[in-house]
Amino acid sequence: MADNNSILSVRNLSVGLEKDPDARIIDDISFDLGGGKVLGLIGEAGSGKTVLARALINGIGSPLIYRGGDVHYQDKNILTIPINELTKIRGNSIGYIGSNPAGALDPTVPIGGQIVEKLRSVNPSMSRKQATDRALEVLTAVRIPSPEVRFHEYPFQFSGGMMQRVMIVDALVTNPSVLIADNITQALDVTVAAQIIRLIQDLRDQFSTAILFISSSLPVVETIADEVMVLQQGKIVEQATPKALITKPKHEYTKSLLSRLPRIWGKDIKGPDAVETPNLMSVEDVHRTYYVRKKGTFRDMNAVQAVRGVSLDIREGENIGVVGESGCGKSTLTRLLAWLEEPQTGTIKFNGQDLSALDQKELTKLRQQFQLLLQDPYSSLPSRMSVGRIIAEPLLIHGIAEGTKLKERVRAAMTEVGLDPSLENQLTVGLSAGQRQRINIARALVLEPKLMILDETLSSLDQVEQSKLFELFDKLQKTHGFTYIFISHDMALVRKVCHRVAVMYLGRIVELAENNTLFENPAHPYSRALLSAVPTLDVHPFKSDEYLLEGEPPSPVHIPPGCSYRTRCPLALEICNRIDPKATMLAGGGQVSCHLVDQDQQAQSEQAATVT
Amino acid sequence: MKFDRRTFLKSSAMAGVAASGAMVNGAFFSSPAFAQSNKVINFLSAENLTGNWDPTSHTTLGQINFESFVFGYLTRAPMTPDNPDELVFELAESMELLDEHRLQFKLRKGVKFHNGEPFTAADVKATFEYASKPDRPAAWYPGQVTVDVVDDHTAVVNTKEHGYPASLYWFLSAFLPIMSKKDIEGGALSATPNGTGAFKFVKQDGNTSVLEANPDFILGAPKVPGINMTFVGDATTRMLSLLSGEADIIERLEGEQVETIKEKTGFVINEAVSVENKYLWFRCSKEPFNDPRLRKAVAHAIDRDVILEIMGVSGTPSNAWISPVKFGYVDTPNYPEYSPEKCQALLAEAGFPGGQGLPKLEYITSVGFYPKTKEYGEIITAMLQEQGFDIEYSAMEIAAWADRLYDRPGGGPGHMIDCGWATGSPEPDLVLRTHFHSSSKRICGIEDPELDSVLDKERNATDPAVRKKIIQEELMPMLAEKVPALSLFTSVFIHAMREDLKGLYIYPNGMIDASKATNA
Amino acid sequence: MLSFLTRRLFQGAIVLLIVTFAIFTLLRVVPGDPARLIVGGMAPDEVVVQKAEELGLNDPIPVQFIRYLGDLAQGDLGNSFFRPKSGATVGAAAFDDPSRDERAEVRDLIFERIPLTLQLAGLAVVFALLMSFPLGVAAGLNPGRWQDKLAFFTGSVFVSIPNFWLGIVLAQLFSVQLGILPSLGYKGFEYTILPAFVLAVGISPFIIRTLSVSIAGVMQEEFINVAPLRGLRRARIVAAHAIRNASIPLLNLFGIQLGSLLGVLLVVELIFDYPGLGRLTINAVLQRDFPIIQGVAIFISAAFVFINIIVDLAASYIDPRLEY
Amino acid sequence: MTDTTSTSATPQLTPAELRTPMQRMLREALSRTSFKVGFGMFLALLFGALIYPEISSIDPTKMAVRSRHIPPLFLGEKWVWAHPLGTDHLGRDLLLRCLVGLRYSVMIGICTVILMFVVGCALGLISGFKGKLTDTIIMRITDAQLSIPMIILAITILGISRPTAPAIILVLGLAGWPLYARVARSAALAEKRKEYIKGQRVLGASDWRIITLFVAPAVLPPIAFVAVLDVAAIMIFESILGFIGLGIQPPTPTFGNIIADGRKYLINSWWIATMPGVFLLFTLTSLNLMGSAMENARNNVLKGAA
Repeated sequence: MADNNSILSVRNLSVGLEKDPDARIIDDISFDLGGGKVLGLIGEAGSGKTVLARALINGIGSPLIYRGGDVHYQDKNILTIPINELTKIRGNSIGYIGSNPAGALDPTVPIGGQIVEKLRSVNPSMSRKQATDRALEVLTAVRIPSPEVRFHEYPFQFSGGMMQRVMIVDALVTNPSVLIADNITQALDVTVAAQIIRLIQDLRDQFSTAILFISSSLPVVETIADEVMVLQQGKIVEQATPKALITKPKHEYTKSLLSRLPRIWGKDIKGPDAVETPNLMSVEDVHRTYYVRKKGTFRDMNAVQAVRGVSLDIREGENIGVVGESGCGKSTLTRLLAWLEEPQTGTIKFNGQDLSALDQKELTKLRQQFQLLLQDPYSSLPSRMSVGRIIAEPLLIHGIAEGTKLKERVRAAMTEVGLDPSLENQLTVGLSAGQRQRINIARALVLEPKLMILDETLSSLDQVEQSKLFELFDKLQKTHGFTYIFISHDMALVRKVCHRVAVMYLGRIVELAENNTLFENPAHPYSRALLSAVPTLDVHPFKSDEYLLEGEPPSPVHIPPGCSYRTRCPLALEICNRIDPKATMLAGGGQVSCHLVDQDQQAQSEQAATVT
Repeated sequence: MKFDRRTFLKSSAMAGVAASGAMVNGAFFSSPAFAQSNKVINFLSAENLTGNWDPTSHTTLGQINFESFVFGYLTRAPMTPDNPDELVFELAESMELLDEHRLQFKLRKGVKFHNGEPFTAADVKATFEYASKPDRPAAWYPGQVTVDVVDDHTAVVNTKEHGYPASLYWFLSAFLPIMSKKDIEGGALSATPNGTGAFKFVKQDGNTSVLEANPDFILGAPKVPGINMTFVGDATTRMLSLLSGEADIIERLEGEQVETIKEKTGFVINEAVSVENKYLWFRCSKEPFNDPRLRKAVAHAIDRDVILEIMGVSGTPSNAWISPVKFGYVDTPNYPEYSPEKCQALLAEAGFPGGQGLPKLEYITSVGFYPKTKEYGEIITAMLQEQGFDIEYSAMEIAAWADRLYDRPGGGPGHMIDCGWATGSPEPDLVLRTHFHSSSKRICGIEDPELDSVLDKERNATDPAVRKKIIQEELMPMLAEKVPALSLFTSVFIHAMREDLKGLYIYPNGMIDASKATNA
Repeated sequence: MLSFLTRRLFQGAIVLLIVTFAIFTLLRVVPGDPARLIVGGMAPDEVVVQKAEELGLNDPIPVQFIRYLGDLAQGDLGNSFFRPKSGATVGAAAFDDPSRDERAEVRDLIFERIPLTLQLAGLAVVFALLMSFPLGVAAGLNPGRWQDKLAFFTGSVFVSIPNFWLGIVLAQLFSVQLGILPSLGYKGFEYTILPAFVLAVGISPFIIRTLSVSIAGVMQEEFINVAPLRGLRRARIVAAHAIRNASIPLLNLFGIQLGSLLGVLLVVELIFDYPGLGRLTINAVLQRDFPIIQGVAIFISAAFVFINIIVDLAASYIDPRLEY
Repeated sequence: MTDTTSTSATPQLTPAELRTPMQRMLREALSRTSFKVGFGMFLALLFGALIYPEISSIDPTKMAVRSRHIPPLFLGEKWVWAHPLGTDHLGRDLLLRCLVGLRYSVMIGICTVILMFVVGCALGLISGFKGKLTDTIIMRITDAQLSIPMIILAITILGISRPTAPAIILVLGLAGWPLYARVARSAALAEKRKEYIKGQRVLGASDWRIITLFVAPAVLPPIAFVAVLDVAAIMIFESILGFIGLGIQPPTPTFGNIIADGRKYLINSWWIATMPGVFLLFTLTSLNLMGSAMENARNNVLKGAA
């Protein structure tokens, strides 16, 4: 019955709900995992990926319940063997890595101690010394810098990426023959995720383990899996090699999945061209540093330089994008632009007026001109107010209208953003994410602002809802002449909407360019690294192994001298160690701050000089 | 002139009392006792000490009981109901009234103080002359007195220059602790108690006064090794300590506690009508009780039968300002009886019809020391409120109450304060003169020339029959009119002790003679 | 760790200063004339005025407070009204009686009684932990099932029992009626057992409730759900991780609940006539002995500030994230 | 191109989800049996405390010395219908005194909790929301206040002046508000981090408007919800004060002083001290049952399990 060289075979596995006998979270799934093979599994949110992952190793409890099927590892059925035998297999010959690294270990115990604890729990005969050496050995294998030191550090002292590496150590330390990776890149930034994928590929040969690689994004699985299964509502609808799946998808669901994938490079993919209009808002050399008490000291502080000299001009009616990974300072920049916080140095001018020079009354008046739309639809609206009242709130604050006039403006705004006016006195509790974001838009719209700052406003919506809101933004831009600032980590969205794009790294804009220039011919090495890690099926113009070096962005407290990207830049020159490159203007309105680009330009100008 | 029954009769001082005849109770000393392994007696006292060991510096009953163990007295007054006037000799061997102003004491030989000093007539002289000074707080002496030392063992109390009969010292001698001359002159009285009694003071350990048997006590070394006299302010704790064996003898029991102990085996109850009356003292030297009509109104408002009902076995009725056991007791005819009409009439007469216009009156009592005080305090408050008095009743812990008890210039704290007065001798002046004479006014602070004149008249009467008549027919009726204080009832002292604690004698004022006690 | 300690001690010192000032002012502001209280009820008015002048009670409160701090620095908490050196309770001496001058130092009275009170409180905590730890943990591990209901019921009943009533009944039953456990006064360790039990009944409801809530909470954590998948056995998970993480809220709460523990302690010492700090305080209250009340209040507040620091230290030792 | 209707139809919502969290907490609490039991007991007691003393002719403080020490119904021989729970050592009816005592106790409990809630939450919200200087000052005061144990504060103040009900409420409230301040502050801090506060700020709302319109309604109901447990805690504390003589002074009966007086007669008339003890136990159990049920409900709703 078991395939001869399959190490894990699953037959008719079904999982349901205790309360509801005929509900099926996992519905009659069968597959085989070949020894040393990587089997991919993709499925959208809610398709039962995690439940399947945990069901395979008898790890599910109430309210879920097994409704049939069995899982054979070598000759034992994992679902029925007694507990002491199960503990010999689970965590020993079958490793498991979860999707939330930050919460995977006990926050009050150093990580080394917990790995040793697991090792000696799985095979008690191992001495503490042996377990520690083994752990250190695998820690080095996953390329965690200075493992001896980090062995004694606590989980909260690790970044997301580093913590996931620790969990990989935790899974591989027992040299398992099967590894279940449950959506391990979901919580990570694109560059860090790409490094983890590359790490898994290297380790695979070294540890010769069979891997069930589960993920919600096909491009991630496509790079690593020998074969891919597609999961829809607890059923496997298709199984094929990645190439076959992409080129000749059979099942309807797989086709719709492929169509909804983000596209950046492709023959008919083009970004909008830049507009030449006067400046609406200009940001000049803005700095913002937070002072946080250093752990365990009395008075000295850590200076977290969140924004280190950002200059940006925003043109009227333009969509400008600000992209960058987490920790690059874009949310701080958002707060500065919305004037929720004031920069220590540098100025922000709106319509020529310097915001820091205004008194409270003038500032509140001017606030009507620029509005901020928030990211999370559920927590950005007060929970105990009717829709109408929420939209009326800004009018009440600024005392623009009352009574019937107020009602009319609210209704007009609701209609304009596509909300059924009958929702006016209903609570927000029952509305969908899309409807909630429309309330946010309406709430800003009533003040007739000129500038809208969108802080990851669309990233929490599904593709269908997102495209509808694009149309709405587009329509509003045409009718009201709005200017948008898109702050996002989703490159596909920025590619589709923004005229110009600014790339941020460690509190600074390293490159500002027009849409097509940035996506097709980015000047700054970091832009190229970022684009190389974007999970898309399109052909990447820049390969990640060329541009994406190991390691994580340095902490904003200890910023290395010279260019802040040099520690991860494959093209770093000697000069980069010493001098922090200034932003140089490029032809076509872009700007880049990188010595390499400066030198190329000098060479070109010299060449041009010699030619003339 | 040796003292014997016949000579005693001849002496004019005690003619009225002589009928029952005082005689030496021989049996009192010779009760057979055989040496056994006796334990230290744990006695739980209900009242605190004053912190100053000088017997003349206070009038606190708790410390007087302590002094009865440590100090020696010329005579002792057992005041047994069938023979209240009997005196028993301790430091004195005989007592003779030489003339109206001279009373001669023959002293026992070979007596030593606890610090080894020999006891002589000089000590008696120093004690009497020091303790009778007017500045001494314990105003037990009828007046100043001089003592002539005839020889080492004969002392004559001489009251010639002070104008009152020496016969007053006949009974007083049972209540005046004798101190050593050296201590008095050396000012060492306050530091440590040094007497000739059956028990020596060892140390004060928290609330426990540790006493040791005095091997060379003149009347025979005590059988028990010592006494731990501990002050425990809470009546329930005293009761529980006895029942659980932590204590051998406790005092001041209430009715319910007596019933409980009677049901249990292994305990003995000792009940005796005491020399103590419980009084409601008015602060007569300040508003509003400087007006006798208001005092009388309060007296009429209180139904003393209800209070006696509450007291149960711990109280007996009495209609005078001294206990029936005392010399000169009489059921005063015009003793203010319970009549709300008279009370309202007096209130109206005094200008406060129905109690309107009267200030808020503070009535202070102690709790935990005298039996049922808080209980009848609440009842008196209710009765007075019924008649329109606005009473703020506060029952205070003993030490706090004791610190607010006595009068002070401008009137003592509060307006009415409850207190009992027990003195270890039939001598009535230990109560009447101490409280109602303007020279002492201990608690109520009354200064009334009429009262003073009757008191002096009574004190200076040489013939006891005449003295009794003055007390009964002039003094008591006047007190009934002026009501500086209202005597509620006479206390019945109830002690409870373990069965195996025998040979103990409890005096009617609470003092205990444990020199013959055995405690298996 | 050291700088954390110094910072907390510094904060503690400030808090203590505020507390001392609060109590000091309270005693002077609340109705009732301090000078009269000092010389006692029987002293004539002019003695009161003279005493007030002598002690500088008419000066402005801050001036008095600075002077009081001076004394406090040398550990002088003033003298009791009613207790001579021997520690006995005395009263009724004449107002100008020389014996009134050498009253006992409040400092000595307090320090003499601390060992006994600590012994009582320590034993009570041990009893409370024995009673409530298994109950709380079982309830936390099985939310909604009979263990949870049992813990909930026991907690509700224990917290509702008026401890002073329970004290009287038990004192009556055990030491008097049955005579097995002596409980009145203190003549040996066995006298602490019964009062400690009554005290424990007062403390355990908080421990049961906090423990069950925090353990139930911790069991929902991600690292607890993932642990079995990583190969850890259930017993190990509960002991080494669940209880360890759940103990932090318990520690923090202990700092706060200690206040109400003190209330129960005072009453228990009164009922069992247990000669500890509580008995001293209660007597001081009944006798209106203000120097002792003031001295005890400041001493206990200082102890609480210190205990809270220790609790925070222990909490940050267990969970380093707390070290701020 | 006007996109009129919202795209996905509003999913059918069960009525439970439509209510505000406060109503959901109440509904969840009411459904629990322990709440029903507690509430039933409390109603019976309240009825007894408020109505019975009015309708019964006997006055709780009137003494009938002859009829003292009457045992409760069916115990001993001398029991009598007029005094179902017997009489005390001064002949006063125990049932009436307990009920009047209950009335005072509950009144003090509720008033103190209200005082603590108002003062504590106001300061907590302000310090939580304003932050920086005001926060440190208020928090330092709270720390100072918390380090003076409630009993010591009560003793210091009530020990001097004559304790009256308002004085007791003031003292207990003074000692208790820091706990509420801390809870309110941490809740306000959590709420402040929520996005919709940032949204309101951007619209130009002032701090005060945000606190009153948004933070308070979100933070306060859950705290108020749990205050029932504190009423029980204050009641038992008030009876302790009464027991050591610092509660409301006689002749007004309170649990504390009845038990204190009855302690002396525990051996022969045990009911004098026991009846108020039982009453207190009964009231506190009812309050604690209700309180804990509400607390569990609140925890469930806030954790989204409801």
